[in-house]
Amino acid sequence: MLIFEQSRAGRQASAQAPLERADVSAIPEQFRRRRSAALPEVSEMQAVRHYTRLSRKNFSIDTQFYPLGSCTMKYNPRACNSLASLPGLLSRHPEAPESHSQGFMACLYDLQEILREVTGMKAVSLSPAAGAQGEFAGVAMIRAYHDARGDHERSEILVPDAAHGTNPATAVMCGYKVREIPTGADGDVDLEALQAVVGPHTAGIMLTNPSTLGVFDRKIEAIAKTVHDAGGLLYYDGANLNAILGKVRPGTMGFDVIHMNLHKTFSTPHGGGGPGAGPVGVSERLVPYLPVPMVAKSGDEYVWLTEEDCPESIGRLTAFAGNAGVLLRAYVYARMLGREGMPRVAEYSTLNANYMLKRLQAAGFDAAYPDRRATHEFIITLKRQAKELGVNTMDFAKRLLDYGFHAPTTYFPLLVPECLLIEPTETEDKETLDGFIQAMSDILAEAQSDPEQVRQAPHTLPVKRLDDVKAARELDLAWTPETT
Amino acid sequence: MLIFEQSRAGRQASAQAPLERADVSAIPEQFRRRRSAALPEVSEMQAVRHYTRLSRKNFSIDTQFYPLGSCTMKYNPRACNSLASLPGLLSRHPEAPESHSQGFMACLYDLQEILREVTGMKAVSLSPAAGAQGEFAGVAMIRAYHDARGDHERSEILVPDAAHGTNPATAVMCGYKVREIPTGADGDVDLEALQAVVGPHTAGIMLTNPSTLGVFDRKIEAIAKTVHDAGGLLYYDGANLNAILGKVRPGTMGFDVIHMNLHKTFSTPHGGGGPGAGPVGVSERLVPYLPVPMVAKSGDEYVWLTEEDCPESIGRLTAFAGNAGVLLRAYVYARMLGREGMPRVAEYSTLNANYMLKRLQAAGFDAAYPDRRATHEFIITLKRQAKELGVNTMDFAKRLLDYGFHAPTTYFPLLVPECLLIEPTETEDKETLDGFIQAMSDILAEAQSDPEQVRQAPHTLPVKRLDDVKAARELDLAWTPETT
Amino acid sequence: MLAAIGAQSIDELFDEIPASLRLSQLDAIPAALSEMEVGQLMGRRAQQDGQPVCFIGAGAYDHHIPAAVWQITTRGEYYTAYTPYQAEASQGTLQLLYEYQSMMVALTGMDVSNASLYDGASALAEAVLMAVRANRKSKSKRILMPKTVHPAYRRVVRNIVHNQEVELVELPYDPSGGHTDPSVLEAYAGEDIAALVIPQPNFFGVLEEVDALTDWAHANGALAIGVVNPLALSLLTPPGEWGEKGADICCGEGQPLGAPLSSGGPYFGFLCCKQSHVRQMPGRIIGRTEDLDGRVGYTLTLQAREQHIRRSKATSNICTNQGLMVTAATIHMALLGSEGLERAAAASYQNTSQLVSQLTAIEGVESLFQRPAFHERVIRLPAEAGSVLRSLAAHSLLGGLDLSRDYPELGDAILVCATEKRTAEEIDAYAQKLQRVIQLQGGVKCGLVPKE
Amino acid sequence: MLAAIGAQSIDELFDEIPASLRLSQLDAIPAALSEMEVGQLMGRRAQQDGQPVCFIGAGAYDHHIPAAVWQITTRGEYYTAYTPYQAEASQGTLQLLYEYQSMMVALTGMDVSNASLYDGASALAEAVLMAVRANRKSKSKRILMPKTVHPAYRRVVRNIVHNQEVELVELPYDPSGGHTDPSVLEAYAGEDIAALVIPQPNFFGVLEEVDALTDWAHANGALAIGVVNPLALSLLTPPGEWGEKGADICCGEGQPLGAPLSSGGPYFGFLCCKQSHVRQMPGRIIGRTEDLDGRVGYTLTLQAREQHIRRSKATSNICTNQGLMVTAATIHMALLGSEGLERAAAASYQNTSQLVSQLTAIEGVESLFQRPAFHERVIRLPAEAGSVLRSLAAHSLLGGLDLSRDYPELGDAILVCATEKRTAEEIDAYAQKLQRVIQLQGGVKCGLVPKE
Ligand SMILES: Cc1ncc(COP(=O)(O)O)c(C=O)c1O
Ligand SMILES: Cc1ncc(COP(=O)(O)O)c(C=O)c1O
Repeated sequence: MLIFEQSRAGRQASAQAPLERADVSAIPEQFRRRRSAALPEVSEMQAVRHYTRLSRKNFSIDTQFYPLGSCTMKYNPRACNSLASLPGLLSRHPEAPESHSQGFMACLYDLQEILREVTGMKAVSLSPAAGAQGEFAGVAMIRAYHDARGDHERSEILVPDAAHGTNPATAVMCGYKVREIPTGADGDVDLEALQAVVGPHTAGIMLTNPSTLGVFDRKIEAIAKTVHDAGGLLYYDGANLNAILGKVRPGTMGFDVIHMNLHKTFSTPHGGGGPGAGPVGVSERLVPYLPVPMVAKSGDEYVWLTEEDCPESIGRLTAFAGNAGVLLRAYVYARMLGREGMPRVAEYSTLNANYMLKRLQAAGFDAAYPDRRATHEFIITLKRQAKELGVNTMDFAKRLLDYGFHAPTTYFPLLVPECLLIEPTETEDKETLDGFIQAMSDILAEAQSDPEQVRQAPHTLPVKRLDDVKAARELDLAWTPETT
Repeated sequence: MLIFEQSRAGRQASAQAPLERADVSAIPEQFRRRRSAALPEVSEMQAVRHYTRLSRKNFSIDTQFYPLGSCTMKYNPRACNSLASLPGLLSRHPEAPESHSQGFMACLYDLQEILREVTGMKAVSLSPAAGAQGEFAGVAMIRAYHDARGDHERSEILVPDAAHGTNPATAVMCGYKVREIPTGADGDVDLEALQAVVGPHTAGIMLTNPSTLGVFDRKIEAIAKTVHDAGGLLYYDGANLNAILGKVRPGTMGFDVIHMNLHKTFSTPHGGGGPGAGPVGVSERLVPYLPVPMVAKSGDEYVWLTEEDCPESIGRLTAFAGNAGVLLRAYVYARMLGREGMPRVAEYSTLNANYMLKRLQAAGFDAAYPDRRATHEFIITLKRQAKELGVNTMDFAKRLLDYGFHAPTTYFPLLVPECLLIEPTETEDKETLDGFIQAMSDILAEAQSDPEQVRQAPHTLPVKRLDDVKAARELDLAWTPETT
Repeated sequence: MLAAIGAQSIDELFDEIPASLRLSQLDAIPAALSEMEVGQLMGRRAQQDGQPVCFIGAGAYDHHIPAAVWQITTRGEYYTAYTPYQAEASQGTLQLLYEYQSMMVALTGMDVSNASLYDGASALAEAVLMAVRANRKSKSKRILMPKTVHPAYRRVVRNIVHNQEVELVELPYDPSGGHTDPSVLEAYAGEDIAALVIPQPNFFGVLEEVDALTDWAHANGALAIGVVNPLALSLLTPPGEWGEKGADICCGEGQPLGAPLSSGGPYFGFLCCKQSHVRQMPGRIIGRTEDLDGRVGYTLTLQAREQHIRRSKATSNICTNQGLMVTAATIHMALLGSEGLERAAAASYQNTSQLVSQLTAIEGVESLFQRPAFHERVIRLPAEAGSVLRSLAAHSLLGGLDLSRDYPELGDAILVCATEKRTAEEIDAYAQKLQRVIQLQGGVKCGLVPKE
Repeated sequence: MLAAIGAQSIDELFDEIPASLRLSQLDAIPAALSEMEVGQLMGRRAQQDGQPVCFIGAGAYDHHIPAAVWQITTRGEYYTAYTPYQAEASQGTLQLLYEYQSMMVALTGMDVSNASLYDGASALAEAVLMAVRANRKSKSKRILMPKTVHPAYRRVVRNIVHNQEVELVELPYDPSGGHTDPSVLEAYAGEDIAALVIPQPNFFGVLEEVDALTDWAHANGALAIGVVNPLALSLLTPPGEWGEKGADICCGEGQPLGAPLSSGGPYFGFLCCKQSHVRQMPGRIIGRTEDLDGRVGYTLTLQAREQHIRRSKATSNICTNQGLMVTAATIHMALLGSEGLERAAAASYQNTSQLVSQLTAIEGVESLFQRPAFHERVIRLPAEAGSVLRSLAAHSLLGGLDLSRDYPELGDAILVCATEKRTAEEIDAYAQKLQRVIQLQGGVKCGLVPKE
């Protein structure tokens, strides 16, 4: 039942607003709304009960294993939430003067430094609001760099076919044409194909390494050389940084710019879709273009760097300093992890992924890249099962829900048919991984003995399988009094 | 699965404790434990996931209608929690000096005053930790009063047969014999029976008014006179204060001492069984005996009243000032309710109860006291149904769970056979009450068409009906490594 | 586990990384702290910044947030879920987002809403790009952008859209009214304009002639994009009812609906539009549908607009939304209802009016722009604004936003705001302190006519 | 709704209350405040008390509580449920309580635990009453109560048990060791004693000779009741292993397991005992059982002990437990495990030792009681204790508990405690401030031998 359907005229959570209604008649009538907005009218208890009950219809990290590949659904330490929510931090106005911001700015500064060190880049700006905005910042910097050099011929961004959809979409938002680079049979970028297209039109390449295929591109040095030699820059999509934290640095691999997804690698909560945070780090030559604001240290004081200080900056991408509260959570996480903890993240996430891969193979599933090490994630393809049993990846995914596991990422990357991209993360224990593997085996058995059971899944959730086609055809995007 | 069963040797939520282990070898070995306590060894995520999932196996006010008679399961405003948890309040040590306690003490003082006004008593002490401890304090004061007067013959406390079990148990803890007073057919105390037993042995009477039968005792003035004339005192069990808040005061009715259940009337959360708070209020003659500590005002300053200040006090009943955090929650609630809100509590809780009573009667259920007004709660008896259909109160209660409603109180008060004591409270809306009434009707229909369905209920909860006899016979009160 | 993998050591699992690239140390990163230690560190830092009384608005407003909002929002089931890719396992988030969309539709008077963007400024950038795509009549990429739009928003829009060759034409404001006089549009009549941006209230708090502006846009083949404060909308005419036909797109900053100030984020941007433009709208959209048994359920829809499917042809590169903030906003709106929002808005309006009248009672302090305003106003000081604000800050009071960077022509002007949370005592204290500070600093500039 | 009832007005529903008793006004109660207003009020009051650095223990300890503990505990499903009368609808609370009981059994080495009582002091009162009932060999109601038991606990025990004619016999402490010398018991050998109370650590922080004391009790037909600090138990011999046969009953204050200081409550009392006494144990008890399908489930059990059923013959009148606090404690213990508890205990021990060594380095400050202690110690000052503590408090530092009321014979003695949360800087600051304060005040008493 929708909250709107519980509404009764005149009902109110009365303590939540001023008890009296101030007079606004001085605002001329022409500007005032004629009818009150038709928001629900409910008591405090109704609202609390409704949204508490609703929450229980969600899977989440706090309740389930959630091996959603590329999304790094790891445990979000609760301290990050409470410490970022200290009253002094929550109540700070974004325009508060530096004199009243030193504590907050110290956190941002420290975080910039930590991210710099862990990525091996020259400088970091924290302000992009999510991975995709970090991508935008990165590619915009690449463009600003070429523009500043008068290098206006560079109109293309190269993107491997395994890339996340945000990569090509970002390139277009920055005014570039996108050229896709195929992947070789081993999962690495097809170096020859790359060499064939790279040239004076190449502004840069956007790479994820480890890639979304769950493998580390072994030819990364050659790729970097190829692109650099052609005058292009290398963009690192840091969504998979979790796999290599403390093991290898994008800066060392030769990247010029990187974005990080703090809601992945630095464990800020995913919040049902966000907020994230997508700081960017750059090599020496891109430093002038970093988005503002940033925090610098001048003597013992922290100072803001804004448009005035950084005239070549690509500027700001949100009104203030990005998702500041997310940055604070990431900072708390980074401090608890510390120098020792970072490599452990890579180690245990990689261990968990490789373990699952081998055990799933043993259980009869096909790895997309059976000859490769898994990184922190890996792909299995259900092509064979789909063909032989008529039970496809979506069916497996939905049936997993009945077993109490969130499904892995399905049908991505696009180039592997009927794929599941599985990312267990470092925070899950072996018993949980074993439980998932068992569930996969059980579903495989069901797919043989009772395929309809799998095809009709899920069976135990608040709703059965939903009709996406109807949703898109008969658009119903908002409740109105007529809906009920 | 128990948390113990998820334990693996060496696993840890590592950030939660000091990262290093301090040396304790200076403590002689004879005092040190030989083996570490066998607590579960789990990661932070395991603990969070386990207890998050476990919570979802509970019914609660935030998720369900919970008409548990006598318990006043009303909505607990969330502000009470956050404001009582302000860092300055949470971190205050109970032995902090008055100079660093004025803010906290102001809240207690104000709350004492509010409770005094609403009960019509002369003075209030907040310290008892729950209703039953408030009862203890009350009866101990009655005893201290008689003792101080050298009136040592008074050895009996009178308790109506409808009383809550804590009443007789309390009287015994205070060294009294208990004498039960029967209830008349109309639900009021049998005045003649009372007159017959009252006398020089009577220390006092413990009354709940409105009683746990869901009626207001109309002869309260006569009862008071009878007991007072015999030299006894009147104790008011304030568990049902919700029904009369701002409508009539126990002080006016002639009571000498009262306890209040702040976790009922003042909406502090029930917490799965507590903590509660059971402040006591007294008439003039019992003031010297009030339990300590209390807060007094001296000029502009708040000061503690302790044993030194109140030499005749029955003393303290907990180490510090009772359930202080609960008192703060009640205080916030009382301030939000205010003068205007208090009578509304009585009005709407009474309206809801009378509405449900009438509608349930119309649906074919028998009221225990059909000729009486319901107060904030009322009793229906399923005696007829039990006899005719072989479906008893417990079966109805369990089946209600399947309908998503917590069951009302069952089989209490003891004198009404097959009873349900139903208390909707003022915070529930009409649609919810209607839903409950509908469920009761549906169950009645089921009891006729498919009684086994009802007798086997619940069917949709995490477990089916539990074997209480086995629990008591084959006691298993703690997990040990052998349990699994 | 290594045995199952067939590896000797964890290190072996990294053997595909060229050895030359491998990292040995992370020296510059401090050693791990326990939760208690990091708690002490953060506690100190949070305390260090004090909690000054805030009279700044300027895009981020200190409103009361009911305690229930974040107690529910931080439940693990909302807090630690992700994008509802598996709809059946995410009905909590999905239904909530559908309710959110419905509430935004009710508030704005538009037909549809997405499930949020990053913030108000980036939402405006997306709205501009969307208008360019959606306006089939226009071949230009020219956007009329009043100078009364929040300066940071204008910068963000520029930074995001200039790579796609969108041209932003700045419209001046009326120096006495502080609004965009519809007559300035005459200069553009007949030109090919993709859209006109209309802030309400504008950056100065001033109310714009939204009806005239909207009608002008439509008469000239341009789309009208409203940039609105959602709390103000509880009292003000919703964009859907502006002028004859209503705005085509509206967006804004959702922060006043339950997001704490939190140094500027996370907030959320909202974006609503007419039904006809829904396919040009970027960001997640939730639709109501049915399951196999015909039961109502909710799911992500129109995904063909998004990068997962559309890749380089997507409406935007945006992938996340600000889901958690929208969760809070939805609960916030449910708790307040329109009555509560109206009361909060009215109290903010009243407090700001009261503040302005007390401040302008001080000699030399004047209120600029006499047009109707909402809960923000520009006042001009008889002393150097920056220095006055610094003195006030030293008394733990944030007196307003210095406008000299973005509007130097206004002289020592500051933008002040008093939400419903500001008490009469705080307002009195501000007036008193301001008087003292001006007296102390006034020696220099007192009597000078503020520079124009 | 009135129509369904058949009443004209709500007022009519109160017509059974004699009119003469009806109340018209509640004048002395202040008018309603909005959530925002009461928030401002509480905010001011909370701030007013400062947050002094705390070196007081004395029954309430400032330990680190993991952030997860209260974020989970305040989930509505725990926070707003009540006593699990309907077991099938309360498996969350019930299983958690069963886990709690199991953890307390692990920690104390006893056989069984109840599901908590109000606090440590009242738990000791219940333990004493329970011992009187349980000790079949003893006909007396005499209890030996060392003076090293927390003074407030001794008062509470007296206040609760004296109505049932239980006699409390006070045992003196050894003036040099600060413990109960087992030899003081010789005076009671052969007498009819129901129980001996044994604190560990005792109120002074000193460790008692628990083995000898327990064995004496058993040799003399008395039960041994341990009063223990549950965090200390992670390092110290559990009561179940004291002496030859272990204590019979043990109880204590659960606060160190996840309850914030919160002005003294809500905390929770725990109570454990040997299997043979379980039917004499008051309070809720949870048992593991099965459902109709043989699935494991949990339920309230042994209810025949309680007032709901037993009424005047119940083991106690207690009805609630401190369920929410136990929820927190269970999560706390699960998060820390024994390793974590041991580390927290050891760090507290170390900090207190460090504190004492720095304080006693100050001239005239001496540490009393040289026996092994846990995380609390008595020191004697060369100046009036109350006045020193007041001076320290003026510097936002709570220096310890003044012992002069309860132990005047110790002179200007204070009880100090430094948990794992006290930093080296805080300890240094205490030592420096104490030195200054003593210098300033020392003029008067300096050089005087403290009164004995
Ligand atoms: C590989 C990859 N790149 C980029 C992104 C975009 O990041 P965000 O969702 O934070 O915008 C994602 C997120 O899912 C991703 O997985
Ligand atoms: C009528 C009545 N009296 C007394 C009590 C005891 O109060 P408490 O549970 O707070 O100890 C109750 C609680 O259920 C009750 O309902």
